[in-house]
Amino acid sequence: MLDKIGIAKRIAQELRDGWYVNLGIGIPTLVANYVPEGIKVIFQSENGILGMGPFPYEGEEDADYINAGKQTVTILPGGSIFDSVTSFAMIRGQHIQLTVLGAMEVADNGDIANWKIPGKMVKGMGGAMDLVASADNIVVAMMHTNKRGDSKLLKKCTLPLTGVACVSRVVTNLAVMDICPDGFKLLERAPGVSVDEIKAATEGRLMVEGEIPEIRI
Amino acid sequence: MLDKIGIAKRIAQELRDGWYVNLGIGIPTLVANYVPEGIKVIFQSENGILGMGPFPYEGEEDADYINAGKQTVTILPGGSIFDSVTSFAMIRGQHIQLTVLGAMEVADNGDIANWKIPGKMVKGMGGAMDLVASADNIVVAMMHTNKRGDSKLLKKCTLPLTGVACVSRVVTNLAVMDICPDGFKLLERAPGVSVDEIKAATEGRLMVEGEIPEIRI
Amino acid sequence: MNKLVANATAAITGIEDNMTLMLGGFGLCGIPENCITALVEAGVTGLTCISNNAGVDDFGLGLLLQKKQIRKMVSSYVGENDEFERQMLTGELEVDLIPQGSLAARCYAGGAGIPAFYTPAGYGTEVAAGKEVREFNGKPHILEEALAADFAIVKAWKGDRFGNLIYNGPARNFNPAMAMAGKITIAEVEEIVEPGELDPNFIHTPGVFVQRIFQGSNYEKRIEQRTVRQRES
Amino acid sequence: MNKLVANATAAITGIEDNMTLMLGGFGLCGIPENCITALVEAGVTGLTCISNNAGVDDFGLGLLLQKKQIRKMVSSYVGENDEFERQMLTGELEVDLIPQGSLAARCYAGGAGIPAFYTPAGYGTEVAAGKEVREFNGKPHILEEALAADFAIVKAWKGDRFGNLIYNGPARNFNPAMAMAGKITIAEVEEIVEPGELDPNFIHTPGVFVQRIFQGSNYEKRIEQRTVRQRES
Repeated sequence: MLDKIGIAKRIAQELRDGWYVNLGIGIPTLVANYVPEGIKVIFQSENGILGMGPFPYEGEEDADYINAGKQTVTILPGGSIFDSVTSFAMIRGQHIQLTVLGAMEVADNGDIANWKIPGKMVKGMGGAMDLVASADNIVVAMMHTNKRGDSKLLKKCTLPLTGVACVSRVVTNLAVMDICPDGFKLLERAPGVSVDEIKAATEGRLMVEGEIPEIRI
Repeated sequence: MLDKIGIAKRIAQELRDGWYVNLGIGIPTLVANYVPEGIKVIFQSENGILGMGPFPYEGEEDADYINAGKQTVTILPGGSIFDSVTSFAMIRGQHIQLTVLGAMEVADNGDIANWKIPGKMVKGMGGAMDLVASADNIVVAMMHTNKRGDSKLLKKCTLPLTGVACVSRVVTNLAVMDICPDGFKLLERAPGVSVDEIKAATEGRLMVEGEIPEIRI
Repeated sequence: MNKLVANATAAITGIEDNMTLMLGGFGLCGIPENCITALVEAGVTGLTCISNNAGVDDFGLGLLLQKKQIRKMVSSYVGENDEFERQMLTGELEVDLIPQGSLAARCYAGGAGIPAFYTPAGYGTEVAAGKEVREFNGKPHILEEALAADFAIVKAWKGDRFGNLIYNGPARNFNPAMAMAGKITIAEVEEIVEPGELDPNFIHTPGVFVQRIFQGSNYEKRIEQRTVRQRES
Repeated sequence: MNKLVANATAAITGIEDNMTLMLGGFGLCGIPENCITALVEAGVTGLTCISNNAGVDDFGLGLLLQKKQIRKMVSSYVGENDEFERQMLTGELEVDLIPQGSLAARCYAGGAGIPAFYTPAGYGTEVAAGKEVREFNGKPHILEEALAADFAIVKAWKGDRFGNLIYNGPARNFNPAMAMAGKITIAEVEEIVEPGELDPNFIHTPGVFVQRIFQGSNYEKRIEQRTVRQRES
């Protein structure tokens, strides 16, 4: 079974040299810490940054330099700043090669729900709907089940949708799966996790073909 | 009767302090030479300039600094440069208070034709269609008749239109007229020109009410 | 041509009850602090505020919420604010949530004379309710309309009396688009400079979009999430 | 991450017959001189060129017209070019004339993932033929669709190997919008600088939009209308 850092490390293996990448809040943010050696990726923050760098050194925080999670950040050499319109032009125009975000639910057709729970305070979708509606390559980082053990990988989302048929790949604490016409296709299983355990934790259609290798991180 | 410079001088009287103004090619360009004392206007050039200044001194021409007429120009202090998208956002978004342009024909409902003569080489509309479709305040500078003496102020344009019901005011060698629901409304006549002469030179509906003063320039 | 006014109080002249305002900023970054304070003092109510976020309880738009001056918020994300939550749950406050990119593009469209455009964002979600759906290149899009505001209030780094503005870092965010969209646009800046001091080639908001400008004071520039790293020693 | 290529010949690799290109520039100002020369040398034909203008007889896109490499021009204004006129009148050359603001906005839309938008420009004229008309705020608008290109070729002042660009003066014009819209965007610049030399806060085209960049040479930068004033002495 993977922990959050394990999920982030596995997703970091998706990165390719030269890619522009948007990381959502939560587990996705951790992916930036595990960029493989020899690869250079540029992180976009949708409030208007390309080339987002690490947090500033203590005492060097600048209130004008925050990321989409409102954390103080730095800009790397070769980075650039732009306004919100241009930022979402990049996103909508499919200039970002990889988008990583969290989810409350993913359906086996690629639908995603990650912004609203009926009856609870709704904080808003932020940039998530723009990201999922446009990105070519969306990897979701999430726990396979909720605290009660119910599957979050469903036949059909029960929560209000963020986007329709848009997710490419899901990386959970139990498995790596692609979204295919026939549902979730199991690609890898977390260390120590059996295919049967993954089947039991997946409510949506799950395709298992041949030997399923363990995730290596 | 006014000459081209007279037309430009009369149109310059339309300027108000603080206005942003777009001047077309030809007579309109001359308006910049006759800005009234004590008034400051900012000239926009749709290729991406606010605060367009005079021509450069000889030897200081810069190929990167041209106006929409492709003439070498300068930028005044407080001016700014922007791209074509932003330039037409200004125009379409009605941030420009006055647009002055030439015309081949104007109809008494405010239609304008100034870009195409069937059978002749068509050079294109450039920015004229954007300007006339959006500007609140369009003043046309033109000759009242063509070389054969035919009126260019018509009931209906005969040439392909540039824009529909958009002209506010027309200043010709003979007269100043507003476009009103009932047609051209005569406001002023050129020095030495009689109302009858203006009537004879105007094919479109012309409203004449009361005494018509002479243009003072 | 002098758009310079003395201060925030002078700048907000004409903002009346029940008007629609756009306010720049992302979280607490790049918000017009001085004008928000002046609006609290002026006591205008029934405002519709178009702003990506709604501040926190005791800063930013939260100050207007505390005084119940806001009737409706148009935003993409409104967390981090207990008073906001309370007013929303009691129905005192109306909230229109819009995807962030659509919010930015709709403000820009309002300023750019584009009354409506198609975007894929929100298709198939409740955001699309009541909106036209049309396919382009085999992909469904929804029609979004431009947003308009009686006043837009933006915060910039430097500006001149012609209204030219530059912003610092990601404090730029929604400010340039909103500056374009206000019937009247007010800019508060950290520093007023002489015309010509800003390089014409590197101006973020050309002065044509700005009607009033003033040098603000006492900027708190509060940080929501102070994240730092330790120096390797 | 290195988008730097050796020269124009390397940069235009993959441009084939019958492709659609966007080329930045207004008149002869801000045009990608080096790439145009390389396209002449490469001899590709059947091109559709989206460019505000079509150059003059012996410079700019006129060089491609002379060699009959262009099948179709998509422009707002195409005067100042006898060979152009000749090919158009004989029907060798197809011409699609678009209002300048719509041309710019359609390129931008192509880069920004906006498949279509409404604009008042061209309503009631032949430009509106076959296009949907819809009223917004009591005013008729026409629906214009985004433009796309296999390659966009832009000319900038300075750039770095990440593809970040700045332009000089009004030589900016159509270049930023077209840079966004190319499936592959090639930037030729007068000077390549190191990443970090361009201030991140004042970059006109962020590198994400650019796939190839090189330092051009022997810029002629021809002036179409040399207008000057005399010094008062």
